[in-house]
Amino acid sequence: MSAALTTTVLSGALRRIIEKLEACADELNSLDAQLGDGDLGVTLVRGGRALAAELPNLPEDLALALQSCAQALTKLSGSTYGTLLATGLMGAAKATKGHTEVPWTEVSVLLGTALQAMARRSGAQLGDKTILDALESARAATLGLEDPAALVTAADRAVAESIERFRKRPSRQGRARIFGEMTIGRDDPGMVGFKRIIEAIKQNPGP
Amino acid sequence: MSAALTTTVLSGALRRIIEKLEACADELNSLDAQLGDGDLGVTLVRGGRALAAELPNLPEDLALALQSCAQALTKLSGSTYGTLLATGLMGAAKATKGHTEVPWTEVSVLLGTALQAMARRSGAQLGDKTILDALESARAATLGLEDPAALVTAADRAVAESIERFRKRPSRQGRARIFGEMTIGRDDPGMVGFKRIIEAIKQNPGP
Amino acid sequence: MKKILNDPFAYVDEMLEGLCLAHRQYFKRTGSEGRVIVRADGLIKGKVGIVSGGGSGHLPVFTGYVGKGLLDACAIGDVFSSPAVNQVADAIRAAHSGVGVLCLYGNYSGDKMNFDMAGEIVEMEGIQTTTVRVADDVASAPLGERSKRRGVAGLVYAYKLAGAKADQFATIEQVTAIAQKAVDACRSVGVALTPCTVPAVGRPTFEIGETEIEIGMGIHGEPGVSRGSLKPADAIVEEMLGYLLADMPLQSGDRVSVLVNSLGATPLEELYIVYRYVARRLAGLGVEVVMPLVGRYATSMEMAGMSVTFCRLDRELEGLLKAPCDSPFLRV
Amino acid sequence: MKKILNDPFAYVDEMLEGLCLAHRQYFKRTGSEGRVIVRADGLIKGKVGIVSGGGSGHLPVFTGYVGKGLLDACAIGDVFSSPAVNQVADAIRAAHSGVGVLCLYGNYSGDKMNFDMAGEIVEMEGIQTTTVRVADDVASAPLGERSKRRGVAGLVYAYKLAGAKADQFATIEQVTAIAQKAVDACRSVGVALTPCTVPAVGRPTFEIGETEIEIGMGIHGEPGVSRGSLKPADAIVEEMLGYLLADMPLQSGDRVSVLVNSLGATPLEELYIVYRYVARRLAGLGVEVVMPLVGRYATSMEMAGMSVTFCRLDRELEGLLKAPCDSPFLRV
Ligand SMILES: Nc1ncnc2c1ncn2[C@@H]1O[C@H](COP(=O)(O)OP(=O)(O)O)[C@@H](O)[C@H]1O
Ligand SMILES: Nc1ncnc2c1ncn2[C@@H]1O[C@H](COP(=O)(O)OP(=O)(O)O)[C@@H](O)[C@H]1O
Ligand SMILES: [Mg+2]
Ligand SMILES: [Mg+2]
Ligand SMILES: [Mg+2]
Ligand SMILES: [Mg+2]
Repeated sequence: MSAALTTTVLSGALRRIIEKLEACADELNSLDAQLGDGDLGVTLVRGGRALAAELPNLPEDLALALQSCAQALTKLSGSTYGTLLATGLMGAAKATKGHTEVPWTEVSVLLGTALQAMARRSGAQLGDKTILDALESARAATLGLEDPAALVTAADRAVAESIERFRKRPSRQGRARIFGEMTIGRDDPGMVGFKRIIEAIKQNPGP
Repeated sequence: MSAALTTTVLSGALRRIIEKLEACADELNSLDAQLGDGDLGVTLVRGGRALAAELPNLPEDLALALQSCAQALTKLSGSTYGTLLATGLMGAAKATKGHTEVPWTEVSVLLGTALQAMARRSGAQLGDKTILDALESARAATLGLEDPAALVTAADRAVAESIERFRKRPSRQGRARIFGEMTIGRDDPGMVGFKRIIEAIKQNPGP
Repeated sequence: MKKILNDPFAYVDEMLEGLCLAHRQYFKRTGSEGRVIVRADGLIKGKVGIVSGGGSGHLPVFTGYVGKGLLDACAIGDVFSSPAVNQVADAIRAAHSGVGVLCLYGNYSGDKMNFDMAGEIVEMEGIQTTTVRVADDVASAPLGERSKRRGVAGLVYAYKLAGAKADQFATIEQVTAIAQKAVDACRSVGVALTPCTVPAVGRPTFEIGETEIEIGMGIHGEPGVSRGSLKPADAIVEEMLGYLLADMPLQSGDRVSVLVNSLGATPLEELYIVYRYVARRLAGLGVEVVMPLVGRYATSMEMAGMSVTFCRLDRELEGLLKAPCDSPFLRV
Repeated sequence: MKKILNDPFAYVDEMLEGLCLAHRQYFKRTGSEGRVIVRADGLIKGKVGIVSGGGSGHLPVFTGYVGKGLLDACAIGDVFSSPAVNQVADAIRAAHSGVGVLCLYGNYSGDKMNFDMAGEIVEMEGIQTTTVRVADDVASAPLGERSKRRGVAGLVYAYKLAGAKADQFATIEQVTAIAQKAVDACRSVGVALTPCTVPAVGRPTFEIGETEIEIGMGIHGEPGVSRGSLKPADAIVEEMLGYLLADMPLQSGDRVSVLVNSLGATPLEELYIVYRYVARRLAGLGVEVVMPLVGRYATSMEMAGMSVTFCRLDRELEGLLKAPCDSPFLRV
């Protein structure tokens, strides 16, 4: 495994994520159907395909690579999740400007940067039971970790715990919010989607 | 009983018909609901009330009296039955122009005149299973009769037979036509309505 | 019956009250029972009057087309029920500026009787009337019995074309001839997906399965030409076009106006999907579409379904179609 | 799902194809995915551009109001779903004649995110944008949190008033200020009787009993302020007026425009019954109604229900409301 996050590592991870998302589409659609409009799986599959088209041409400059990925997602029909991911990638791109790699120890900070951009864009707060909460738990769990495998394992475990914790709480953002108390006991589809993304990297490491 | 049909006789008969129609409204509504739009009872009650308002002022000239009745019915919202009755009354009015009475023996001819006007107006033919067929059977049965009581009895019996006969046949006019073969076995509401009108005169004779 | 209304028997009168309040500059209520709508801007001396009428529940048909270059007056019946003879007579009187009145309405037996009777009444008052009945629904009788066909959305073209002719101060014979020519040029066919409910009746006008549709069903629920299961829009429209084109073949170079009309509940989105297919098919035949209309022009309250109308144009009709008119529901 | 459509996933694109074929003189399709509609008559040099956008399924909102004196471009999303960032950016570019673009859209979080992001993208290209979000639905948040309210039929007034201001070649600051003033002057409340079905989903957006209604329900089925049983029209409207007047009290001498809007299936007849009551009540308060609108202006496909919007006018807004505009669905 690479000594730092580079465009090559990113490409490899994306390839696995894209594959995984195709496999999880139905699950995520039905989760979203219970608390939303049932399109999260479709959204992520379409997002994956848009990214796949970019992969062969990703620039070595990591910032530019992240920006290409963000831009690919902005072409998708307007799902909240797609825009949030694009926003996070764009935030990360700005933070890595001019760098061709990011040390593993800095990945947590990068997640925090993405999180901040996404929170600013969406107006959502931590605790609202959205992808932001999953991201925050991953950020906190990976703080300072040096080993990429440990990093992914920690993120995966933290996100799982976070999903568990938020299951008992109501959704406060997006379409799920309108279901109010009915959302208690159900998992936020966006958090589960984020878990699947991490699993894709974890289950099949390498570039 | 009067020696001929006069405005006084007409008034008395109408009074009894109006009363009877109020009593039969539900029956006629439900018959019409099966093969039409369910408003025949309402139509006849409204028609009755419009006629009742005219009764005190009916001119002695029988033709003018019949015309007043016809005009009262044209004020009703557009039910087919109301327009047909108005047309028949108008036809009868024209035929009695200048007369203050019509001998009982001529009543059958008057029915024929009304029938012709109604057939011309509606484009319906005998055999289509409408009020026209009831009227025709009454006309035929009363041909040449001198005694008003016998006349009404004959008409009543003939209309009953006609309803029976047409029950086995399909409706070929009006809203009922669209039900096609489904109308076989059911009575035409307009024929039944005409029967009730005759019954009102028969059950409670006199002016 | 999930409707926003008060007393079902006040439905029509309350509706007319609101209609006239909302469109003061267009409509004025008159007639002995308030069941006649006339143009608010008054009669035009020397112009042939055009009167229509029919049952309520079909807005914008019939009343909605009272306006400049269209109708002068309209008699309104209860829901799906003819206007009373007296009201028709009042409408004719209100539209008469001295040069006669064309009675232009849908071919339904109740309406025919009441218009005929009203015509006889006003004739005695010295008002000359002519009659043209719109009979555009190809599903309601075979071509050989065209005069038995029902009038549906083709009414809109008849109003528009006759109205434009009358606006040219044509004679009553000329206006009547154009109205008849318009009727002869129109063909419609509809498809129903769900019934509607007449307020005073309270139950649906007909029954139809969850996945059934009926092609050719009438606007009051009269039976159509084929009941089948719901299929893709393009297949439905192709079947409908089949009926229309068999009845009035179109050739390369022909010019037609097309009306894709919702029966009520069917949304604009679906109408545009339908229009897209119709436009492609006509383009394929080399037929030029002139002034297409897509929307709710002749409805059955909340019935789901739609109809397609072709109006074949020669130079005269096309000129009249493009002439100005002004009503709340049709403006050129 | 009883709908006339082909592939549910082609619904929006087929609809747009038909829309542009039917209204060639008004609409042109553009944008990298064909999800942007611009005025067919081209940009007006020196005029501030006005762009809107949002999910499909609400025709005539949003796209239908592209036209003279209204919108210059519109980005279209899937049914009930935001347009993509790229499409919004394309719409802004298409509406930019050099003096900036106002983004005027409904207050939904997905739309906000995508418009904000698109604004950042075009800013890098040197296009100045401003933003006004329409937030007129009084049932969606209390008065104290007005900025959280959803945008519903008030969009129509915002488009009309800002569009008229832009037509006067006002600056972007002036046009933006009028748009905000329009939003501040509008209050809406709706009532839903039945749900609708998103084609790609295939089941109704919500459930509601056979005799139940929900006052304040959102156009995508968001919960309202009171669910109760169906009652007479006047009682429903009285409750709705209660919410509107509590939020924006009206006094004798005030002038308002009123929009009685069908959510789709509810027919014109019922809207006029509703308008009749609204007009009477406002007359009773001494409030003058200016240019009332009754019809389908902001829908949720085949949802049954309706909404009432008040737009309180001062002299400036009334002048702008009466200024000419021209689109297939709104013409003054
Ligand atoms: N306003 C918001 N702020 C942050 N996250 C949100 C917001 N709305 C939705 N999400 C996240 O997005 C997920 C749903 O994504 P998606 O299906 O794309 O939304 P939609 O179909 O409603 O546009 C939710 O599960 C949640 O995690
Ligand atoms: N075209 C017609 N010609 C002759 N009689 C008719 C015709 N249509 C209907 N009827 C008669 O009228 C009766 C129905 O009357 P009514 O309920 O007033 O009709 P509608 O409600 O359809 O206007 C029928 O039972 C039939 O006897
Ligand atoms: Mg979703
Ligand atoms: Mg979505
Ligand atoms: Mg009847
Ligand atoms: Mg009737």
